[in-house]
Parts: sequence; C-alpha cells; structure tokens
Amino acid sequence: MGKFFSFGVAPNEKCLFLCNLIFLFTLYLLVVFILLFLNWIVLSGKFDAFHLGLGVVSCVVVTWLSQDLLFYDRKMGFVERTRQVFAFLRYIPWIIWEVVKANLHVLKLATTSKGYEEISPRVVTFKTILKTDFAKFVLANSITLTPGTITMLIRGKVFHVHTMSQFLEDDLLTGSIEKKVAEVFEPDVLP
Amino acid sequence: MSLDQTMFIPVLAESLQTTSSPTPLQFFGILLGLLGLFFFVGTAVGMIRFPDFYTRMHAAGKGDTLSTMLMLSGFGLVSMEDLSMGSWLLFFKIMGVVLFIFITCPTSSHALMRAAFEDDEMPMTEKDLKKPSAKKK
Amino acid sequence: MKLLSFIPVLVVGVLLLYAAKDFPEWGSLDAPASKSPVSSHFIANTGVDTEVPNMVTAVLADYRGFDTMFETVVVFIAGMAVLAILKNSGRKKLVKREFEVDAEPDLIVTNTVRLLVPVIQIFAFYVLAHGHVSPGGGFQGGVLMGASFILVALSWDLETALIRFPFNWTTILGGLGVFLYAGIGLLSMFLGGEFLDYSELANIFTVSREMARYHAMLGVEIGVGLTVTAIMFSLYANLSTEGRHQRGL
Amino acid sequence: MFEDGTIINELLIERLNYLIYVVLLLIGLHAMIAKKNLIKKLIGMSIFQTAIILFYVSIGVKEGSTIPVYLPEHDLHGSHSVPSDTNETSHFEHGPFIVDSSLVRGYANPLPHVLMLTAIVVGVATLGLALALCLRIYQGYGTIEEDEVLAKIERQEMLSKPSIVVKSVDSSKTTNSKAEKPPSKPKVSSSSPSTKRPQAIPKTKAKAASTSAKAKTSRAKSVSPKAKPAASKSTTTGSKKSPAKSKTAASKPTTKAKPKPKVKSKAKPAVRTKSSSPAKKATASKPKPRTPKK
Repeated sequence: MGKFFSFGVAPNEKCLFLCNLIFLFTLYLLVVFILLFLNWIVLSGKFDAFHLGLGVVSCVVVTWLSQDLLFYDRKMGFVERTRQVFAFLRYIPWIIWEVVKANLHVLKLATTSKGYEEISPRVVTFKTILKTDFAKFVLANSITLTPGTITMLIRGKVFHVHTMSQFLEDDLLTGSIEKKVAEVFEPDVLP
Repeated sequence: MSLDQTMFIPVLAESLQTTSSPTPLQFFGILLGLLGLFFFVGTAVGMIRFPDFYTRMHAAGKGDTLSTMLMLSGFGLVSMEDLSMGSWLLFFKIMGVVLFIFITCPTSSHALMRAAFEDDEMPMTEKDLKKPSAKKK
Repeated sequence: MKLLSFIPVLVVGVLLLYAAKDFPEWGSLDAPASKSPVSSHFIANTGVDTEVPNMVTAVLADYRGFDTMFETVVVFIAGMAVLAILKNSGRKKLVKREFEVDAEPDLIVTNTVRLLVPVIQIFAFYVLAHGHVSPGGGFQGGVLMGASFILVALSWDLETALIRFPFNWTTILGGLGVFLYAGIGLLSMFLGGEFLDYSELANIFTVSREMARYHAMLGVEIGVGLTVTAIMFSLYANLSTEGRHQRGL
Repeated sequence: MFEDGTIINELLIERLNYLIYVVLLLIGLHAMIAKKNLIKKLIGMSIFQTAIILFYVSIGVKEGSTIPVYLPEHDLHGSHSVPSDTNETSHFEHGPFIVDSSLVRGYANPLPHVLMLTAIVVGVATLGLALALCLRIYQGYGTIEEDEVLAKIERQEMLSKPSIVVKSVDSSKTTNSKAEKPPSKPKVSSSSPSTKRPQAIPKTKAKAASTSAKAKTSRAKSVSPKAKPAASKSTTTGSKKSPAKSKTAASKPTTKAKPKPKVKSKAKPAVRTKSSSPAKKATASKPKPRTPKK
C-alpha cells in the first residue's frame, strides 16, 4: 500500500490511476452495501424508519466484516461488470434447460434397463483456457449441472471430470460449455 | 375437541380450503411441485440402482437441484393468493432460496466427489474401453 | 455388562410409561401446563405490557430476563472453560496429524462460500432484529453469525477465519455481550426500578414505558447475540485445533 | 381395538408423544450407561437432552392453536416503529388489547418454548465443554475408552503414591539407590547387562502387542500413523522403563519399602513425555508383571 500513497513523486497518470482505484473501491463498497440492503428489504418486509435504520446499521456491519468476499476482482471497471451481468442473465436459461436435460438423463439411466447398459463411468481430464477463478468456478458448476458430468477436482487449469459415458466425454472435450462461459466472463481468451 | 373460536381455523384446514379451487397461478404451482416429485423419483431410483459412489452422486446431485428448485418455486406460486406486497415478498424470499440451492447443490456434490477421490476411493470403470480413467494425483 | 445395564434402563422405562398414563392427552386444552395462570397471563398481557407480538421473545428477555442473563453467562463461561482446558495443552511442536489434509482450499467451495457468507450474515442480523415480530432472537441470530465464520474456517482454513475474526475478539465480544445485558439491567436499577425492569428506561429515551421495554429487549438480544457468536466460533476454533489456533481441520 | 380406555388407545393415540420421549430417553440412558467410549456417552447425553426437549415442547401444544406470535388482528398497534407516536395518550386508541380468556386458548403455550430455547443453547455449551474434556483426556491418556483410561489411572496411582516421599531426591541419588538395590533384589536387575536381558524379551512383545493393537482398533486410521514412531520410541526408551516395571511387579510379593519408588519416580517422567503412545505401553506392560510372578 505504501507505494500507492506516494503522491509527491507520482507522475500525473499514476495519480490518476490511483484516484481511479480508490474511486472504484468505494464504488464497489457502495454496490455491496446496496445489494445487501436489497436483501434485507426482501427479508424484512417492513418499511418504517426503525426497521430500515436497523437494516442500514446491519448492512454497514456486514459490509465492514465481509465486503472483500464479494467482487474479488476490484480492478475491473463497471462497464465490463455490467456487460458480464447481462451476458450472465442470457446464460441462465440455457443452464436451466441443461439441468432439465440432466435430470431426464438420470431418469433414463436409472429407470430403463437400456439406459443402465449405457453406463460406463470414467474420469476425463482436460485443460481449460479460462484464467480467472470465478470463471473456472462457473465452468465447474456448469459442468456439474449438464447431463452426466460432475467436476471432481480442479488443479490449477486442469479439470478432472467424472462422466457417465463415452458420448458425454466426447461432448465435453469439444469445449462447448467452456466457450459459453468464456463468452460471458472472458471474451478475450476466445480465438 | 370442541373449539368454538371462529378466529383460529387451523392453518392446514385453511390451506386445504383454498386449494380446493385454485387460481391458475396456484394450479401452475401445484403442477411444478408434482413435477419436482417426479424428478425426485428418478433420484431415489438412481441412488439405489447405480453401481458405485460416483455414479450415485450423479443421481443425487442433479435430481436434488432440479426437484428442490421446482418444488420451492411451485410453493412460491401457491403462496401467491393475492398479488399484494406481502405475497410478493414471500415469493422473492423463496426465489432467493431457489437461487442458493442452485449455487450450493453442484458445489456440495463436487465437494463429496472430491472428498471421495482424495480418500482413494477408485471410480468404477469399464476395462474393455480404450480410455481408462485418467487419474492423476 | 451390557445386559446388566438393561435392567435399570428397563425399570426406568416401565416407571416412566406407568407415569405417562397420568399425563394429559396430547394437545389437551385442560393440561395443567396450559391452564396454569402463568402462561395464560403471558399470552394475555404480553401485548399490553411490552407491545411485542412474539410472546416467546417477551417472556425470554423480559419476564424471565434474569434467567436468560445467566444462560448467557453460562454460555460465556463454557467458552472460557474450553479455552482454559485446551489452551497450551497440545503438543507444542506442530506435528502434522493424519486427518489434516494438506491441500489448498478448494476453488469451487471457496467461491461458493464467498457468495454465501455475506447473505448468511445479513440473515443473522435479520433474525436477531426481527425476534420481536417473528420467530427469532439473540440466540438464533448469534448461532447463525457464528456459523458463517465457521463456514469460512471450514472452506479455507482456520487461520484465514482468524484473520477475519481474531481470536481475541471472541473473549472481548463474549464479555461485552454479557456486560451489555447486565448493563441494561443495572441502568434500569439506577433509574429507580428493579434490576432488569426495563420500563424505567422510558425516562431516558422519551418513549412510553411499553416501548422502552420493547427497545431494551432489542438491546438485550444484541448482547445475547454477541456472546453466542463469539462463543460458537471460539468453541470451534479451540476444539478443531486442540487449542493451538493453527492449521485447523 | 382403539376404543376409549384401552391401554393401546391411551399410549399410542392420545399419549404418543410420551411414548416417543420415553423411548428416546431410554436410548440415551442406555448409551450413557453401557457404552465404553466417551464420545458415544456424549451422543447418548445429546439424545437424552433431545428427549427432554421433545417432552417439553409437546406439553406446550394445544389442539387447534397457532404459534405464540400475535395475529395481526390482536396486534393493532402494528407500526411500533416510530417511537414518538406511541405516547401514553394515543397508546390506548390503537394499541393492543388484553387478549381475553377464550382467545388465550388459541395460542400455544409460550413458556415451554422459552425454557427449551435456552436449554438448547446451554446444551450446546455443555456439549462443547464435554468435547473439550474428551480432547484433553485423549491428550493425556491416548484413548477415550473408559476402561482403558481407568486402567491407566490405576497404574499411575500405584506408581505415584510412594513417589511423593522421594520427590526431592535428585537424579544422582536415584542412580545411587539403584546401585544399592541389587543386593536386596534377585539377580535380574543386579547389573547393567542383566537389565538388558529382560528388556530384550519385552521389546519383541511390545512390538507384537502394538501390531495386534493396530489390527484391533477400528479407528486404525488415526492411531496407526502414530504407532510406528511410537514403537520405535518404545524400543529406545525401553531400557529405562522395562526394568522399572519388572521391579514394581517384583515388589508386590516381596514388600520392599523405599528403594523402589525412586526408580519408579525415574520411570514416571518417561511415562509422561511419551504420552503420545500410552496405548502401546499399557499393552506392553501387561505381560511383564506376570512373568516375574511365575
């Protein structure tokens, strides 16, 4: 932190960068506070001054306690952040449809004897192109929710995925889920 | 028991009275709940029939996610008798629960899988296939 | 030996079942517990006395406030006793135990916990603050709050959680909670009432005597919540590491 | 079958809650009495506690009643938010009213709920304390099996009783006393090579005992990693320990007052420092006392 506060020697751009960083930090604090307060309002459902005051106090306390848990990457600008949010909203219907397909798949494997023949479990290992932790997290959970695959282990960039059959493994190795996640979070890694 | 109060109708009886003639929204909610139950059957059968721990986790992890989400959102719709502020808040609360189920269910199944994997429980594989398990530890 | 121990167990069981014949039926309105003047007084007068809709909270923090104060003290003393028993009792050298998996924190689990913990904490505050109008209160909110820190400790490791919630705080906050509770009681005593007679606080806060009890109950619940939060986390930190506070489970 | 007055009706229909609480309580009681493992005893205690909590909560039930939170029509003041608007005068106009006796029956009894709420929290606190004590016992004795702990306490008491007299004696004196002893003793502990002789036998025995103990313990996972270094330790430190034990065993038949305790006091620190592997010592020491008796 020490070098950030050396205003005297810092050239103009550096100072600007620093101011930008501080601005972003406070803005993120504000965003965290607002999100928590929305949460409080949904939970509380009382709109009088006393309960709203309690809500403000507790939101301030929670923001102070654990604001660094949300929005891990604080250097990202807000334009990029809003684009990600909207891209993620487009991503949600697809993943829900995948969940439904996954359940039908499980149902087929479990109840029909032909489906039971299909089971040939294996562990697939592949390397991802994603960089940030959050994108990897979304990719891992998406893999878990898609039919017949569950993420077992992540070591660095290597994913170990447990799949139910050969067909699903091929499907996984084409990287279609990865591309969808990369579109949302890291468009720059896509070719 | 002779209860002469008119004010205290037991909650269960009240809900039964309202569901006897459900609004379309409530009807849709009940349908969602039944669908969730249907998917739970798949989970239960899979938990029994699948061969080893990992494949059983497939059944448990996926069936849990969808069926819990469906049943909860069905409950949210059923509870919206009138479109007042309170019922909207209740609906949003239930949707929050659905959201967190959606996040935590895959995570929990992953955590169980990882725990089993690090405990040297070998995943079952079919030996005659070309690609054996690529287990690296 | 096991067969021998069955004899007192069976004797006790037969005696209890024999006594159960004289107990009131399930849900009976004429049961002694339900007909007793105490509980019907609580049900009838809570709203007038304290303006708190949730009778359980009113009975807990107001009518039986003395009891609850010492329950809080019991929790605090339990935490301190565990600290005293386990502090510096383990092997001084960090012998790696077999069940300590020496792995880096799981990426997926930690990212989920990042999303969950603030929400759990806001829910804990909600449960604490709305103990008057809905089921909830200091004990429940405190347990939720402590659970959020325990979740951090489980998904990363204990040292990460101790950065967020230093171990010294547990002692300080635990004592502070008891102090807050007893302080409100003493304040009402100095204002001319009895110990824990909150209605005397109306002189300071310029509210009606009922609302004074309402708000004092909130303060008391906050004290309980602080103690329970601190002691829950302290119990976990001590028990999981044998009092060393290093590299937990 | 289920008519009024029969015992089946009374126990299974009208008083089912008491039956459940009695069964749970008996399970807990049996676990607390019969189980040797301290953690299992604690689990029994928790079940016992749950039974009591269920009993109290089921007492608070009234048929057809709601939870003890005022319904909106009984809680007319509604917005008790703004503190200034509820002063004494306006309070009676829109404030709550005393719920009359017919309505009192509509709310469940709040008193058992309050008592159990605090009981649960205190139960958690006591459970934490009990677990801490268990942990401490495990650190001290290396086991949480009750009978093993008792055996160890017995042995330690036997060793420590006379040693109070000789506490001030320093180590050089103990060696002197060791030198004094041999004439009075049988030739087993007369000289240093002879002390090695009995030690050689227990070494193998200790190893065998440790391996058998390893196989025996179902929680081998937590024990077995410690067992290997402990076995090696016991072989290295066996030279100090095993002669002492053989002497104590020999002391029983030939009652000898003073010289022995000194050696025992020397042996005691070894017991303490090696507390990480007491289980092995217990098993290893058992065969030894018998051999001199024979």
